[in-house]
Amino acid sequence: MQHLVDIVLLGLLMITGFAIVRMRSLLAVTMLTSIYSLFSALLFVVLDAVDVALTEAAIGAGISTILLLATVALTTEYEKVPSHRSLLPLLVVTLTGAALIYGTLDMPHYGDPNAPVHRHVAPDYIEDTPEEIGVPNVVTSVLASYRGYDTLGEVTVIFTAGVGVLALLGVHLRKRTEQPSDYHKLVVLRVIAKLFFPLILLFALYVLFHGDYGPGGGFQAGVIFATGFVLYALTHGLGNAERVIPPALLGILAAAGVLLYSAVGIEGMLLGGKFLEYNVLADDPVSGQHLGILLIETGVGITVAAVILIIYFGFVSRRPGGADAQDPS
Amino acid sequence: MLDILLDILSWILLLGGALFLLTGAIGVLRFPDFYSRLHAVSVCDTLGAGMVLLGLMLQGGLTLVTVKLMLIFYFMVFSGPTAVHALAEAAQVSGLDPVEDDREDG
Amino acid sequence: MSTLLGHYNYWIVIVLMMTGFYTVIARPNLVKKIIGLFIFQTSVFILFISMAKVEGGTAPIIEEGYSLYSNPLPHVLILTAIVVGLATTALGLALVVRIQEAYGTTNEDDIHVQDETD
Amino acid sequence: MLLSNLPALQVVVPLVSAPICLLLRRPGHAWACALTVSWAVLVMAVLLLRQVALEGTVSYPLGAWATPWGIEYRIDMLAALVILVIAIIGAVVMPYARRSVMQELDDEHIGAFYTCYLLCLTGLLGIVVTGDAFNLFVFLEISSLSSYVLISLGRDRRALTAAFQYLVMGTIGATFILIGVGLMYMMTGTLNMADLAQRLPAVDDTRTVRVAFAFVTVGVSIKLALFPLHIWLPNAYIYAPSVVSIFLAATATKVGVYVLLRLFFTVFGVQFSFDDMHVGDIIMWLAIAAVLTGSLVAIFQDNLKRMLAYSSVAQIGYIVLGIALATGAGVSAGIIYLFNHALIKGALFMALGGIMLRLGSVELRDLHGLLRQMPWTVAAIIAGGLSLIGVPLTAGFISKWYLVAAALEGGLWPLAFIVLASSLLTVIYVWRIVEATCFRAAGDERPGVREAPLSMLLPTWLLIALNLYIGVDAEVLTGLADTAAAALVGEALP
Repeated sequence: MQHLVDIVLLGLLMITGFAIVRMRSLLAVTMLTSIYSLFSALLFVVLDAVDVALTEAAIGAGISTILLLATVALTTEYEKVPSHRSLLPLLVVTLTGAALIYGTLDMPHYGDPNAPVHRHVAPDYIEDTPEEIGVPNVVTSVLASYRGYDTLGEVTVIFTAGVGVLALLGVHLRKRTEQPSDYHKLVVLRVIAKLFFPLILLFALYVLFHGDYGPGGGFQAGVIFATGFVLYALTHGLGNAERVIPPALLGILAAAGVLLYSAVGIEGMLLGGKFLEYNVLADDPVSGQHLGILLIETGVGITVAAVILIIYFGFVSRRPGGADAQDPS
Repeated sequence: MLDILLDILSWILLLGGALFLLTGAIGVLRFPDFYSRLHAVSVCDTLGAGMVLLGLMLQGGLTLVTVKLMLIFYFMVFSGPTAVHALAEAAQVSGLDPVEDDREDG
Repeated sequence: MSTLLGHYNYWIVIVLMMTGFYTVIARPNLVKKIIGLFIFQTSVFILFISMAKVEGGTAPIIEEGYSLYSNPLPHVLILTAIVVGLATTALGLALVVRIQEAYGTTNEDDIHVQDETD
Repeated sequence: MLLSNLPALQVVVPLVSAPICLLLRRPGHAWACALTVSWAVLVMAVLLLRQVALEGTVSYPLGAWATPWGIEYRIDMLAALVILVIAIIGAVVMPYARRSVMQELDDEHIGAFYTCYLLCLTGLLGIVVTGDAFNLFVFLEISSLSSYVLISLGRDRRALTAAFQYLVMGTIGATFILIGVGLMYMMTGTLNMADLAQRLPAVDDTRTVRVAFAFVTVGVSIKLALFPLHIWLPNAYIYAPSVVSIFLAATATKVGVYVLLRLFFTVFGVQFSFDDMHVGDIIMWLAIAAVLTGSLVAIFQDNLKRMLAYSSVAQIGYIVLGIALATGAGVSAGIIYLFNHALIKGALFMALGGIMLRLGSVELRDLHGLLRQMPWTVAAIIAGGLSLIGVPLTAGFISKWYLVAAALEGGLWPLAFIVLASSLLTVIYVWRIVEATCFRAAGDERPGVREAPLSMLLPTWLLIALNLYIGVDAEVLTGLADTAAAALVGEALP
C-alpha cells in the first residue's frame, strides 16, 4: 500500500516535472510549479514529515507561486524558443544523474529501520526529548533546541532575503489609498476575504503556539500570518493594506524577530550558560526549554511574516496599481 | 454493530465523494468551453469533497479530528464557490465569451 | 529485485532532480531558470525526507500507543532548507524584475547581445 | 564570560549587529556600526588565535548540547588563521568604505549595503568556525545571498546580470553540497565533522560515499571558482561596487579554499581523498590549467578590474596547487599563499577603488600618466603588483618560495617550473599597468583629478605595509601555517 501511494505520487511529480520543462507559457509553468510543490507536500505527509509538508505547502505552493506570478506579470508570459540548441547541458545532466544513480547502489534500502541514519544520533533525540525538552513534537525540539543554532542561521537567511529585496525593489509607501479600478466588482471577494482574514490570523497563532504538540511552529505561522495580509492586499488594494501594516514598520519587525532570537541566545550566555542554552533561562531546565522555544519561535514567526510581506510589497509595488497584477478580476 | 454500520456508511460516502471528484475531472477534460468546465469543477468539487470530509468525520468519531474536519468543511464551503466566482469573473472581464454552440469548439 | 524495491524511489527522485537541473542550465529564460532551481531543490528535499522514513513508523510526534517513529533530523534540516530555498527564489526573482527593467528582456541570449553591443 | 564564549561571539556579534544596522536610519550611523563591529571582530579574532595557539583546538557546544547531538563550534589553527584573514580585511576595508560607498551608491541603499556587508561577514565567519556539516551549508547561504545583493548594488546594469549568474551557479553549488552532505549523513547518521571523520572510514569503500565526496567537491569548487567553474567570478568582481570587490576578492574564495581543506583533510581524511579518490591528481591539473589560462587571459584585458579578476582565478590555482600536493609542506604553502593573496588582492582592489573614485573608470587607456596625479595610489598598485609577481622582500615572494620548495620536495620539478613560468606571465600584465600609468603621457586633460582621500589611501598602504613586513619577516606566519598544516595532514594519518 505504502509503495503504491509512493509510486503514484512520484509518477505525478514526474509528469508535472516534464511538463514544466516542455511548456513555454510561463503562467502555466508557474501553476504547474505550484502543483509540483503540492504533490511533494503530499508525499511528505505520506513519508511522516508533517511539519515539512505544512511548510512546503505554505512556502512552496503558496508564497513562491505568488512571487512567480508577480514576476511573470512584470516580465513576459511566453518563453522564447532558444536560438541554438546545445548538447552540453544534456550531457552534464546525464553525467550528474548517472553519478547519483551509481551512488544509490550501496545505499541502505528505503524504509530500512537498520539504516545508519536510524541507529546513530536520531534515536537519542526521540528518546531524550520527553525528559530533556518536555515537548511531544520531536521535530520542534530538534529544530528549536538541539539544533537551534541552525534555525538562527535560517532566520538570518530569510532576513538577508528581506534586506536584499528591500535594496533591489524597495517598498514605496503609497500616498494615495486608491481603490482598485474594478473595486465594485470585487464585492464577493471582499466579503469573503473579510470573513477569512481574522480566521487566518487566528490559525497562524494556533500553528505558532501549538507547534510543541503538533505540526507547526514559527515558520509556518509566519507564512500563514503573511498570507492573511496578502489576501487583504489583493482584495482591498495595496494602499489600504499598507495603511494596515506600514512598510516602514515591516523593516523594524523583520529586524526585531532576529534580535529577539539572538537575545534569547545571549541571555543564555549572560546567565552563565552557553549561547542558546535554554536550561538556564528558568529555575528548572525543562521550563527553561519551554520558555526558550516559545520565545525563539515567536521571533522566527515575526521575522518570517515581516520579510514575506516586504517581499510581496516589493514585487507588487513595482508598477502603478501593482496589486491589480494578480487580482482575480 | 453500530461500528460496522458507521464504517460502511463512511465508506459509501468516501467512495461516492471520490466518484464525484472523478466526474468533475472528466468534465473539465470533456466540456467544450471555459464556463462549462468551471461549472463541472465547482459543483462536483463541493459535493465530492464534502462527502469525503463527512466520510472521514464518521471514521474519526467524536474526537478533535472531527472538529478540525468540520472547520475544513466550513472553510471549503466558503472558499470553493468564491474561487470559482473569481475565476469566472476574471474570464468575463478579460473578454472570454461562452460558447453557445458546442460544435464550435472553444 | 531487492535493489529495485529498495531504491526505485531514489531513482525517480534523481530523475526529478535532473529535470530541474536541466531547466536551470539549458533554458535561456531567467524566470524558467529560477523555476528550475526550485524544482531541483524541492527534489533534493524529497531525497532527504525519503531517507528519514522508517517502514511502519509514524510522524515523530511522541504519543502513547506508538513506539516506532521516523527520523526527525532530516525533517529539521529540510525545514531549514525550504526557507533557504524561498530566500533564494525571492532574491532571484527580484533580480529578474530589475533585469527586465534595465534590459527590457528576460532572455539570456538577448541580454548577451545587448551587453556585447554596449 | 567574554573569553569563554569567544567562539560564539565571533559570529554572533556581527549577526546581531546586522539587524541593528538596518534599524539605524542614517547612512553615517550604519557605517559607524559596521566599522565598530569590524574592529571588534578583529580584536576577537586575535584573541581567538592566541587562545588556539596556547591551548590547541577550541571546541564550543552551542546550546550546551553534547556533540554530535548539538552543533559544535570547533576552531583549530587553520580556522583561526582564516578568521584572522577575514577579520583583517573587514577591519581595513571599513574605514575605506565610507567615501567609496558614498560615491558609488545611492543614499537610500547605504543602510542595506552595510547590513548585507555584516551578514556576509557573519556568513563567512560562521563557515569557518563551525564543526557541523549542515550548519556550514546554512552559513554558506547567508554569505552567498548577501554577496548576491552586494554585487547587484553596482551602478552598471551588468551588475544585475552578474549577480544573477552568480546566484544561479552559487545555488547549484550549494545544492550539490547539500546532496553530498545528505549522502554522507545517509551512510553515517551524523552531521558533526569530527564524528563524520570517525565513522566514514568504516563505509568509505561504498559507492555512496564516493559520490558524496564528488558532489561536495564540485559544489565547493564552484564556490571557490576553481577552473573551469570560475565563469561567475570575473563579472561579479568587475561590476560590483569597489568595496564589495575588495571584500569578496580577499575573503570569499579563501573561505571556499578553507572548506576544501576541511573536507579533504578533516572529514574524509588524506588517505581516502588522495589515495582512493585521486583527487590530488585531478585538482592539480585543474589548478595548472587555472594558473595558465587565468594569467594568459589577464594579459589581454584592458579593464584593470577584469585583469585582477582573472589574476584571482590564477592565484586560486596556485593555492589549490599547494593543497593538491597533500604533503605538510604543500598544504602549509597553500595556507601561506591564501593569507598573502588576501592581503595582496585586497590592497590592489583598494587602489583601484581609489582610482574609480577620482576617475570613474579603470580602463587602461584612461590611466595614462596617472602617476603624476595620484602618485601614492599608483605606487600602491606597483608595490602590490610586485608582490603578485613574487619579487623578493614582498609577501608574494614568500608564498611562491614555499610553493616551489614544496613542489621540489615532492620531486615535482615540472610543477616548480610552471609556477616560475607563470610568474613571468604575471610580470607581463603588471608591466602593462606600470607602462600605462608611469611612462605614457596623458592623452587628454583630467582636470581636478587628484590623489585619493587619506581615508582610502591609509587602509591601502596598511595592507601594502603588511605585505612588505611579511616579505621581510615571515617567521610568525610560516610557523602558524606549519602548525595548521601539520595538524591537518597529521591527524588523518593512522
